Amino acid sequence: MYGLGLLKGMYVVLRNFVESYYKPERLVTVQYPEERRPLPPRFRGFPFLIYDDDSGALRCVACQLCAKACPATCIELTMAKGEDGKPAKRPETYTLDLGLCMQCGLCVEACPFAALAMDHDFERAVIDQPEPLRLGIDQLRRPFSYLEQINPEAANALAPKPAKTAAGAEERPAKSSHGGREVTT
Amino acid sequence: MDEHMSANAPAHDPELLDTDLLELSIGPQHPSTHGVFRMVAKLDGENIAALEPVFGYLHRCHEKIGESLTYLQNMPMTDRLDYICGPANNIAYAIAAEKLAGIQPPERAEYIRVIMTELTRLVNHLLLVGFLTNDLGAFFTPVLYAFREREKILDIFEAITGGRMCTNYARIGGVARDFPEGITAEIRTLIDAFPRFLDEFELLLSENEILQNRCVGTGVLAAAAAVNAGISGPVLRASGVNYDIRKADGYSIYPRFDFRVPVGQTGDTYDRYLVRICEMRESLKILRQALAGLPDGPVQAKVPKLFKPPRGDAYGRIEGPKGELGFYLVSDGSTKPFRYKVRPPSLINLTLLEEMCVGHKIADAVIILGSIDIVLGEVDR
Amino acid sequence: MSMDNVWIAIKQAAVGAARDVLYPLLDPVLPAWITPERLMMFASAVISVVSILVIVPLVMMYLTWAERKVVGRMQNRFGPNRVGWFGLLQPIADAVKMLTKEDIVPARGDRFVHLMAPVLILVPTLLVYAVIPFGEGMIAADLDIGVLYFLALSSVTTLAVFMAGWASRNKYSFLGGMRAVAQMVSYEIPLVIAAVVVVMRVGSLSTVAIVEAQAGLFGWFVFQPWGLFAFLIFLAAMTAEANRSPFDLPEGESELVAGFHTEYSGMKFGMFYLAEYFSALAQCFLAATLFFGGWKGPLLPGWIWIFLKTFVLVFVLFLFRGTFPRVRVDQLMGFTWKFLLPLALTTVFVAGLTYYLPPVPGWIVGAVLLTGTFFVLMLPNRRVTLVRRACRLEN
Amino acid sequence: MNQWLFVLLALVIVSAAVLAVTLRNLIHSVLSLIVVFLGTAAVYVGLEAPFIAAVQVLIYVGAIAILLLFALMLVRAKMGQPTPHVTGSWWLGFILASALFVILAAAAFGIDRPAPPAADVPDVAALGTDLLRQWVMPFEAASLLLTAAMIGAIAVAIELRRQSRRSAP
Repeated sequence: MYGLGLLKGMYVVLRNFVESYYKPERLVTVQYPEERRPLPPRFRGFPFLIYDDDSGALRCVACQLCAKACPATCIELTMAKGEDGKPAKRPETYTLDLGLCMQCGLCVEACPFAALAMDHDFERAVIDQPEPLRLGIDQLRRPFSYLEQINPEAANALAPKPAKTAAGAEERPAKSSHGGREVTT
Repeated sequence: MDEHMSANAPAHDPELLDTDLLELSIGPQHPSTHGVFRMVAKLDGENIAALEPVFGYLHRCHEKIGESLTYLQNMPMTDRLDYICGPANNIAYAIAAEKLAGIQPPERAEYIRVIMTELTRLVNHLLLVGFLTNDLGAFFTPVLYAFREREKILDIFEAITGGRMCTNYARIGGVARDFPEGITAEIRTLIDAFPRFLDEFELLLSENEILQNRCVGTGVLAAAAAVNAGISGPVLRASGVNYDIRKADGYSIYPRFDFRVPVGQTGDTYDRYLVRICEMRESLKILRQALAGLPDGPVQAKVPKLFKPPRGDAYGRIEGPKGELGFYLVSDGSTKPFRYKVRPPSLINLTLLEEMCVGHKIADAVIILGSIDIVLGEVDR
Repeated sequence: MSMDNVWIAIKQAAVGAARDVLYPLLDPVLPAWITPERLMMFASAVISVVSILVIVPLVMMYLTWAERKVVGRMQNRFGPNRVGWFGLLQPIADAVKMLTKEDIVPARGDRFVHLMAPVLILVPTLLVYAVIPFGEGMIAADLDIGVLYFLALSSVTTLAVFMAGWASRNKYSFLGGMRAVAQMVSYEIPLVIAAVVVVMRVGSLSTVAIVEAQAGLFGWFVFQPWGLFAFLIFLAAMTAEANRSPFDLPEGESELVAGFHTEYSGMKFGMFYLAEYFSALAQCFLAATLFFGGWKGPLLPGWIWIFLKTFVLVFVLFLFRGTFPRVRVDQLMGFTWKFLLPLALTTVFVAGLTYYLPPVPGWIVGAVLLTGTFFVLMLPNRRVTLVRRACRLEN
Repeated sequence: MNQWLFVLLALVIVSAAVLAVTLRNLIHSVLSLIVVFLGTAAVYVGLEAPFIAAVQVLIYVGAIAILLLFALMLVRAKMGQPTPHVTGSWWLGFILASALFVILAAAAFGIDRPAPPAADVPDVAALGTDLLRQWVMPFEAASLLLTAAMIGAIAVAIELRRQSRRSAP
């Protein structure tokens, strides 16, 4: 009949109108600044450098693997010089260009020393941009406890390395396949 | 005297009364061209006499960049092709690379890939049907109902892969990470609730007289013309051709699932709408079976870190939500592909836009374009 | 002094005050020909006009707010709730935005006609409220050609839409303007005939007489068969006349960007926006007066009844906007010339016929005749046999 | 209706009429013609004949003005650009117009009898009954004429459409 389909349409919209007042699953809008949806642990913000809570030392050994793995070449880092002139296994400068980074997470997968993880802060909008978009070491470093809080599953995968003992390598969870890319995050 | 109104022109001289064609350029900034896409239409009154699609505004040298990145670094780039179906692009690229190197992903990874592709199909069809009715003029109501469901699926994607649309989830030889705990339960609740939503959606739209008046008989695409133009996907099936790559190739583990392929009768816009609604129901069937049969085990085959496929080329394709999405990779033995070509379904489905639109009105051209379902990221690459 | 004519009492008090207080005060200044009677008449006219010009824009402003809230809820979202409590200050925010936006006139456009179009569209839609009876005796000008006055003025807006479309010298607005004129001209006829049906039964064009003729609850004309069909035709023609969905062709966003008011910005665009809502509200008022018995209704005072009825009709307009896709131009024309017009003519015939039959059989005969024509008329229009196409599933 | 109101309205109407004739932009001349129609409607209101005023607005401004605009659309005249000011045979037109003016002026001033007292203005109902009782024959003749005209228009349109359909691919 000619008008029936239109009436059905109106019935559906009316039902939605009425139900949106008492059925929670109809009204799904989250009032963003006041209410917030909990971010899933695997959410990929920008990467950050992990440092052990107690020793405060960065886990990064400046091996440049993450810089090579990044499709958008947004990571630059230089190795620090020790007191006796020999290269020390610490980054002296580590800059991440936020303008280029597309938050794909390949750097985290490429890092064998589990020194990188994906952050959860996405509210980077500022009215005036004092700090340039290139983050240095001090803006990138986060404690390991922060990682456990935002992404527990990745945290236990990147278990903190015990002191440099011979058995150091074994404490890490046995890799499922030798040399294969360890699924870390 | 005005030179047109020459005194001796006979009263009914047709030349005198025919109007010249009004050339109207629809786009690139236009609310209903689904991205930066331009249609130069020559109008005779309201009817379209000629229509020339103009695109290329979103060209980003995707394939040239692909030649300077390693196979793994290309993976996040494929998200940006058809930015609505992120996972499907990743998986298609992974399949092509595996065919090149002859790698067989483990069982669990195959099941996860099927689940992710079918969820992407739901996301894409929801978005399409919503925006098709929005082009028809239904002021955002169907779009917002469809988006309410789509958000649930995107939340699942975010929990699994970390990104809602740019997922970067597949890897050569499997998938990047295993499912987090509890996600299969979430997917199951989504699948159980989905048919009720689809019934309500069909109740709102399928028998709507105005929608039928507007869609039935507009933009008819004959089966022969579609096959000749290489059109694939729901647009082809709506014209009555029963060709679905999941059935034709039987790639990955699709032969294990029993599902049916909806095929339209006349190939007009209403058929394309109906085929997509039925495809959503079929995807639900596949998802239910895939979830039931999800085995345990590793999610990634052994692939060397410096992935160097042997010399040679390979063409891998999947039945993407928009049609046959194919990747052609030529390897010269190095870690970077020598040639990286994408076969985008949107671009090829766009070739017959003029034949479908000529003779109709502008309002029809807009919904015909909407029913073909193009995404400019994929068309321009 | 029941709640019913509280406003009339206030007005009489004000007019009395004008005579007793104002006249002796201004006597030395006033010229000779202004006698107290003339001053009173002038004062009562001013009060009526000012009350309409205050209440109607206020109702209109919160109509826009209500529309966004209601259509929002229909789409499972909140609607404006940021500006003020529950978004109540949203209309004010919109008004300020409209006022502060830059007012652009297209370079090669026709500056004068571009300026005159919004004026010509707003003035008639406001003048129209003089004829609407807001309550018992609460009518600005009880003309004995009330309905005709309403229809005459609402036909002037068609001209303004054309001027807007042409003066912007932009292909989209020109097409939108032409579509709007064709639509409004062809939908005016069923609108007039639907009003004529009621006028014919009442025997007078005056809106007050029409409301008086709808005594009692079942006295409303909408309970008569011809009244119901006349109302449905009036509703369809009203949505088309106000360019609202599903006939919002002139500003078909998906094709013509914004139709005839593409090139308008700032307060001129605001005027078009106001005019659209004013005319929709006015036509809902008229529909309430013609078919739902104006201020007649049990218990509540009259003027509350008419506002209630109008807001129910306005809610129906919101529902139309939330549900229906847009009709194409030729279907729009086909619908009015092949369906609405013949149906309207048969309704006039049936209304005339049942005038001479006693009430009950008249009602039955009317109902049978009209539903019969409704189905018969639908046959040629069902070019699309109702498609129950489910696509066949193959493996 | 007091004098000075009528004089004001007359001035408005005459000036609008002159503008309608002399304006070079066709659209502007149609708009000033509309001002003439509205002016006459105002005069009717002044003469306490609201029905005629409403009908004047409904018919002239609501329909005939739009008809004129449509006609302008169909004719291939360039609406935007100014058209030539005066056509070749303007003097013929001028003579006829002034002759008509003289006759009318003579007739108007010739009457020395005072204007007949304003008859009681028939209200709308009386107007309706007169139209369909005393003057039913002219009413039917007019409606017959209108239907004939409409059928003629449709015939022309169909014939043209068949032609354009045959010529177009």
